[in-house]
Amino acid sequence: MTEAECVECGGTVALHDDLEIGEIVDCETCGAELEVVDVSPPVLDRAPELEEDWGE
Amino acid sequence: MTEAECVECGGTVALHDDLEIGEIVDCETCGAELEVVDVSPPVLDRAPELEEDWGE
Amino acid sequence: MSEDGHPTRSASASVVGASGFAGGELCRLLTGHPDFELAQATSREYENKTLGYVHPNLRGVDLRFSSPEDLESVDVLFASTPHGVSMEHIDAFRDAAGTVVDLSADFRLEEEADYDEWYDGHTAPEHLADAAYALPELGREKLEGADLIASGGCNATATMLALKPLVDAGVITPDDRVVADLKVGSSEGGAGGGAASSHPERSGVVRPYAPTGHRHEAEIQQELGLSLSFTVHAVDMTRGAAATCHAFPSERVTTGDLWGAYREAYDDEPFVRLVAGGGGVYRYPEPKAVAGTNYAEVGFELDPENGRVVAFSAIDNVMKGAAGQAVHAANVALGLEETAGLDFQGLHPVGSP
Amino acid sequence: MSEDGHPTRSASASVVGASGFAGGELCRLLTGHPDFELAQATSREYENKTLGYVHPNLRGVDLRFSSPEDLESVDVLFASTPHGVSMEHIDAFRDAAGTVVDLSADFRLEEEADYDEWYDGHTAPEHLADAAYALPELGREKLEGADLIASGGCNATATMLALKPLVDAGVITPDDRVVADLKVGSSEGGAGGGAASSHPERSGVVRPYAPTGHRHEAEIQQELGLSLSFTVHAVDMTRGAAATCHAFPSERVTTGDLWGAYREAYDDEPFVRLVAGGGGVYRYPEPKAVAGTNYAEVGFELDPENGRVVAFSAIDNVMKGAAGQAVHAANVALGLEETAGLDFQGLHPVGSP
Amino acid sequence: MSEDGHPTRSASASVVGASGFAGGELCRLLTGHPDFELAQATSREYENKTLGYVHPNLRGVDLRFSSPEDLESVDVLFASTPHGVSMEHIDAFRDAAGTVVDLSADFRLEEEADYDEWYDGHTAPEHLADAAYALPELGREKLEGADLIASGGCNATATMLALKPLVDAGVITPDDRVVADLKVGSSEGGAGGGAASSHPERSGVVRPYAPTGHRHEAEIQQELGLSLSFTVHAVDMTRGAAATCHAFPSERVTTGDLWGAYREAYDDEPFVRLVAGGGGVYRYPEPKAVAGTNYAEVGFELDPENGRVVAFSAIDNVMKGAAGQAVHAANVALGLEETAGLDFQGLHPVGSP
Amino acid sequence: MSEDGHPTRSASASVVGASGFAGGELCRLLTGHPDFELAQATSREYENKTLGYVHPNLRGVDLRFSSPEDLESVDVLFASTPHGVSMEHIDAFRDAAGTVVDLSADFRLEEEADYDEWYDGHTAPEHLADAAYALPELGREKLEGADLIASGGCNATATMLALKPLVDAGVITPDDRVVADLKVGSSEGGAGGGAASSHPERSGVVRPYAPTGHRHEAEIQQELGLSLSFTVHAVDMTRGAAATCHAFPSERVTTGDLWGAYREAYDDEPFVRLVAGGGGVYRYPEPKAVAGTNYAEVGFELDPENGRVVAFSAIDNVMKGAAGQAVHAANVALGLEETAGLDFQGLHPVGSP
Ligand SMILES: NC(=O)c1ccc[n+]([C@@H]2O[C@H](COP(=O)([O-])OP(=O)(O)OC[C@H]3O[C@@H](n4cnc5c(N)ncnc54)[C@H](OP(=O)(O)O)[C@@H]3O)[C@@H](O)[C@H]2O)c1
Ligand SMILES: NC(=O)c1ccc[n+]([C@@H]2O[C@H](COP(=O)([O-])OP(=O)(O)OC[C@H]3O[C@@H](n4cnc5c(N)ncnc54)[C@H](OP(=O)(O)O)[C@@H]3O)[C@@H](O)[C@H]2O)c1
Ligand SMILES: NC(=O)c1ccc[n+]([C@@H]2O[C@H](COP(=O)([O-])OP(=O)(O)OC[C@H]3O[C@@H](n4cnc5c(N)ncnc54)[C@H](OP(=O)(O)O)[C@@H]3O)[C@@H](O)[C@H]2O)c1
Ligand SMILES: NC(=O)c1ccc[n+]([C@@H]2O[C@H](COP(=O)([O-])OP(=O)(O)OC[C@H]3O[C@@H](n4cnc5c(N)ncnc54)[C@H](OP(=O)(O)O)[C@@H]3O)[C@@H](O)[C@H]2O)c1
Ligand SMILES: [Zn+2]
Ligand SMILES: [Zn+2]
Repeated sequence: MTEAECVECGGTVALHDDLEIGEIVDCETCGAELEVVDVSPPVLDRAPELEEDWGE
Repeated sequence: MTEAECVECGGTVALHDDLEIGEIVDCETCGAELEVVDVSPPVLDRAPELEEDWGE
Repeated sequence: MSEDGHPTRSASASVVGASGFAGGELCRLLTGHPDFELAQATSREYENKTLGYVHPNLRGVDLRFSSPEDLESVDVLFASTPHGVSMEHIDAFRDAAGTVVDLSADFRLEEEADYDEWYDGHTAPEHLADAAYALPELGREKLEGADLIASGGCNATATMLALKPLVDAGVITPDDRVVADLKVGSSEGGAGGGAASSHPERSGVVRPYAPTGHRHEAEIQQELGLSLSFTVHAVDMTRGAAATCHAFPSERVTTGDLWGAYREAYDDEPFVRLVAGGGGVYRYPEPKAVAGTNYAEVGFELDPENGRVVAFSAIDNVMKGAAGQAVHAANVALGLEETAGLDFQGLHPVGSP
Repeated sequence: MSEDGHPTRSASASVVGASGFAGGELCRLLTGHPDFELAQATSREYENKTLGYVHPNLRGVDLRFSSPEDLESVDVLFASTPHGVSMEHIDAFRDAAGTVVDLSADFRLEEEADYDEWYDGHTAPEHLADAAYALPELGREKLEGADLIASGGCNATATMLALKPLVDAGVITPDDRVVADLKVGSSEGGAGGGAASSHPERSGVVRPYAPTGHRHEAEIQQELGLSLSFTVHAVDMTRGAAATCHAFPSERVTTGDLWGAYREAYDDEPFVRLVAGGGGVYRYPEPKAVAGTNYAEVGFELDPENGRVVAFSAIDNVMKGAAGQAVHAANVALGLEETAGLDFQGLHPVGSP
Repeated sequence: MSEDGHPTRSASASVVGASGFAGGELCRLLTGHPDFELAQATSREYENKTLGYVHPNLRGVDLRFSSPEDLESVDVLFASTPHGVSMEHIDAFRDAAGTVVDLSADFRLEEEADYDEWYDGHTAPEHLADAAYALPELGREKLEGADLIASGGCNATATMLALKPLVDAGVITPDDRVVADLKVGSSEGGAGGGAASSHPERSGVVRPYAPTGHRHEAEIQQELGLSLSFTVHAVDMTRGAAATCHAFPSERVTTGDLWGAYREAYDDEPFVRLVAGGGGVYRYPEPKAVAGTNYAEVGFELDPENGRVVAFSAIDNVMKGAAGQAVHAANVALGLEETAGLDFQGLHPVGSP
Repeated sequence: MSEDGHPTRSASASVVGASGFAGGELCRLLTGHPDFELAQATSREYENKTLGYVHPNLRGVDLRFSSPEDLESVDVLFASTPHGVSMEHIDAFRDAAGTVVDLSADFRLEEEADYDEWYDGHTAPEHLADAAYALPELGREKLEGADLIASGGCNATATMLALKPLVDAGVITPDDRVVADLKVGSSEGGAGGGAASSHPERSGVVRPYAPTGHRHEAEIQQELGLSLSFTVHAVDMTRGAAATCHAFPSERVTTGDLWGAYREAYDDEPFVRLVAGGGGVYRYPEPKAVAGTNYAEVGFELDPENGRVVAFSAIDNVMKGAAGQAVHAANVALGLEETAGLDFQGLHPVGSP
């Protein structure tokens, strides 16, 4: 189990072992969707947001 | 703490000590409102129902 | 087993279908259970996301969804997948766990032929004989030590709890005509949803959604021996199933007889509350009084004018009707305290849970 | 009567009990009615306040509540007061108006003896013979020119609309066992309220509030000749009454027979919509589809396995079950266009009206 | 034009996007409108099905959905399609009808640049200059005889109705800080739905769905000149949008000033009801009091301690916020009676419409 | 204190006002608490009835309501009576118990003068200096060993939890203008009810019930030093209070700054969950996600265009806003495990609890 820092909130994100570049994980603290941009060591970036339209 | 039998469901109703005739208690089992008609030994009877109109 | 009734080590558990409604509830119960440890929770759609991403009440749980393809070896595997999935994967499930508790209809019926009649057949009928029906109020013997458990249907559960005392006491017999009129919440439809279950269309309804021919008739027939006239209505709540059963006994009964029958059936049951008359606001079973809990409220009223007994029951379909019943049965199967992990008493006041 | 079907002058109307739910609805209908003019609206509690003070939808109406002691002379007096009030004041009402339409149960039953059995007796039984039952679908003849009209009970109305075609077609006979299981909204309780009807206690319920022995059985017995097993549940909506009737005809029927019966009964009825199966989200009667309207949705389903016919109906209890039915009957009594003032079609989408 | 204010012949109308929520409401309004005749209602998904298949309140309407590809020639075409569709088909729409009323955002903003900033650009910017903003309370002149009308956004409509009197009276100026906190119903999301709008997930929420950056800010900026801090919450209703605007005027104002401003703005408006204080249950604007109607309730309260004016408004988003506003504007454009077809007053009591 | 953190004997507790909403919740929590034993529950109206008569979720509790006149000696007395009752009986309460936890406003404010300004004065001001404000997130020191504890107001609690991190981090200062717009459920009104809180009138509302001048402003001023513009709306839920706070910091802040402030404030708090953005359905605080629990969800969003921070929080008013906060504070005061008896995690899915 490795870890990385969330770019959104600074929290620690626990990562599973067979991590792949491009994978999306959510931060346990802030829920941000994060993209794995590097694996050794793991680096996370804010994932491109799917602007979900909730209405009107 | 004394007990009496509920006339509605046959369950046991726990009664407090300073019981008075005319007091209303509810049965723990069936919820029936019971009137204390005698105190030594305690005897319970179905309390006259206040027909609550729930509508129309 | 330690002194205080708890086993010396926790049993490990997996939930397959953990992103669904029943699956999320299993995760809640198992993470709060004194004798279980949640090892795995599967979801194909939400793989690698935290449980809290889907179930906001589980934000505090430090676990991510994994793929149902990678099952770890555990003591108990709970499957809460749609009908048909468990029968397909039952061998893998039983390989992974000594005890499998399935919440779908896949192992509820004893006869393969019944799957042909009521469902679309069965692909693993050889397991049917191993399965024990989960509802403990119908009998605990088969559950003790069972390694395949079939959790009952929510509407069947509600209906059977209302009627079983009348059957046991001989007040109604298989030939008697019984109408079961159910009112159920939107979570019965699962997390999937569809046009009819969008908020604007589903709010405020009294909608006959299974006017006749509901599949749960099959398991009621099997378990109680009764052939019912079943009608299910969607009403405006999320959790809850309420059964109103109209029975016409051939022999005259009194309220005392009925109390006798219901107390005989349920006085020792830890999860049944009898509610039949009395005063105040809550006089008969109501689903909101048991929302979030594993309790069933059961009650009745006599209609002497029409020679009718009206039997009521109310449960939370996701709990007593699914995840709670499953955990209850697992407790019995593993010899744990029956009520372990199921102690939530419900809320008052509460709106429309 | 002018060419376009409207009378040359508007009829004047009073509403006694105008601060109540049915009374407010009468005011809404009459102020929007092409052939009526609302002359008076009574309330003891809100005397001198504007109608909009109580009924926010009537803020635009330029009228204040007056005392029920001071009744003006009008063409039609509508009384929407609790049971017992109209029988006490019926002489004053009939003095004040040529036509009296009463929305309570006070003049629904023909026999004084029935009031002894089902209510607390009657203090003006001499008027009973004059009264015509308002529901036009049961027959219009007695209503034409009637000067005392008794508007039906909301639950009785829903139930009778579901069953009448089956009775007329001989599918069910007085000896057949019929269960009527109703689900109703909180406005049935009137504006008064009480502990059980506060928002926290009343929200989200499926609450058996009249498990047996509901008084509306009396008028159903009178009008349809059927003795029903009646059970009423409070569910979470404000307006609406839905009846699910489970009948077991002694003779075998087909879906075609049922369509024949229902079309025969209702094809010419302006306020009945048949809804029985079909596709989409709305396949059977639903109260929210008729909320605010004078329409009834009526439908059915055949359950051949159980020899059962399930008959459904859904109405707005304040409209078809009260104020709408009353205005409809008044239209018939006065020879107006039947549908005048009752043209609102209802809303979609709509939540829980 | 005949004597009674009605034109001698009805105008013909089409609704494109008639299976949607706003489209269904347009069909309801137009079929009940004295001066319109509904010629066509399009849906791709429900082509050839009756309107009643989708909209149960329109079961009585004898019309089937047709394809949006086959547009007949009509007097007025109403388009209630998602953002982006009208700009793509605007030439076809204007070919088919002398007057086009569009309910989407496609023609609300005057400047092409605004579409780049707030939306995804514009593909038919040459029509922007022709378009008149529909909300009559903002000015009727441009609407009279207009042949392209852009119906306002529902949340923008609610907010502007609350604030316009303050702007007009100079109580607030463009530099003043104004917070608009909205609470809206699920029908704003349209018939499409999605995971967040299923009944179990959407019931009972107070959910910040557009915490910042709502697109309606753009049209408010354009129409009122105010730059707002906008936050929208989903709450548990189907119809309704309620705006609470917190403004901090730089100059001290009195309640009398505020009454002056609001009466000045709205005393002659047929569809605005001022509700500000007073007694009884309904003291400030509430969406359920206007559900199903084209009315807006508007009101305010002064908070002298904090130098704050709280301005409220409540509308039905599908009516005043969409279909009602569109018909109102069409009435003005065609020189019809402004209130024609929009006379429904709303219901009381009513639950959660 | 035994090894596992639990005291060797349970503390005894009384609840005065146990038939009310907060009182019923106290009874639920205390009967399920590992370190408390419920000795007494008072009600004048329901004396001698079982707790289950009023609170259906407590049918299993073997205790009857007793008179508040006969207070037994206990370790902790919880008073959940309307404002004014505790100040009148405070001497009797403190005689009966070493620790008194009051849920009303009677001991929340430190200064007698504040009671003159915001309430109707105080009759026992000599106790004010003894009282510790219960909300542990505002500081635990004063609570440890406290013998008079004043549980916070529900709306104040929600608001302060949203804003405290901003105050602590200096993002907002006393001079900054802050708008707090609240949406609350019907249980805030208590079990008493009234015309406006009947189900038909209270359902489906977005009703400004305290547009300005809410009394909770006083305790927020005292605890946070902020003077807020406060507006409270009733919305359609039974449990829940959601605060949306609009703040305009004078200095520019980033999302990172905000995360820093909120994590600093709450990372070690057992009952605060940070929810600010992310994906899925539940992205910001929602009351239904915490219904029945002692948790607060807290979050925020930055609005750089308007120089605004929107801070959100959501609690269950009966729990974190009343009974849960009170038990939490009592746990701290008695040196128990802070989270004891407060482990319910909440439900998903859940409708409108
Ligand atoms: N809801 C109730 O009230 C209730 C009551 C009694 C019994 N049940 C039974 O419990 C089961 C679950 O019901 P529910 O309401 O929780 O349904 P649900 O919300 O739709 O959840 C179904 C779950 O199964 C997973 N799943 C679907 N297809 C799968 C497949 N082929 N392989 C692996 N996982 C799959 C889904 O997740 P992914 O797609 O992310 O993998 C999801 O987590 C059903 O059999 C239902 O009949 C439900
Ligand atoms: N609600 C329904 O769904 C429904 C359906 C069918 C039939 N009904 C029948 O319609 C009638 C009214 O029902 P509701 O629901 O509208 O009740 P409600 O809301 O309680 O209104 C009753 C009205 O009667 C007035 N009133 C009460 N006692 C009176 C008296 N002694 N003299 C004069 N006025 C009196 C009250 O106003 P003041 O106290 O201000 O004078 C109030 O306006 C009842 O008979 C009911 O059975 C109701
Ligand atoms: N709902 C509101 O409260 C509200 C308020 C103000 C403004 N509006 C605006 O009104 C418009 C409609 O909103 P709504 O809520 O009614 O949405 P909706 O329920 O989703 O309906 C959209 C309609 O457009 C049709 N449609 C979609 N794409 C189309 C295409 N490419 N060509 C032709 N028809 C198409 C759909 O039917 P088929 O797929 O069957 O063709 C459907 O009938 C939107 O622009 C919305 O912003 C809505
Ligand atoms: N509800 C909330 O969300 C909430 C949140 C925070 C704080 N609070 C505070 O908690 C307190 C209780 O609120 P609630 O909502 O639970 O109110 P409630 O439901 O009205 O309950 C009040 C209780 O107090 C009892 N009571 C009333 N007057 C009394 C008296 N003179 N002497 C003894 N007992 C009396 C009542 O029972 P009997 O009449 O049967 O004796 C009842 O049990 C209030 O101070 C409220 O401000 C409530
Ligand atoms: Zn993060
Ligand atoms: Zn009993």
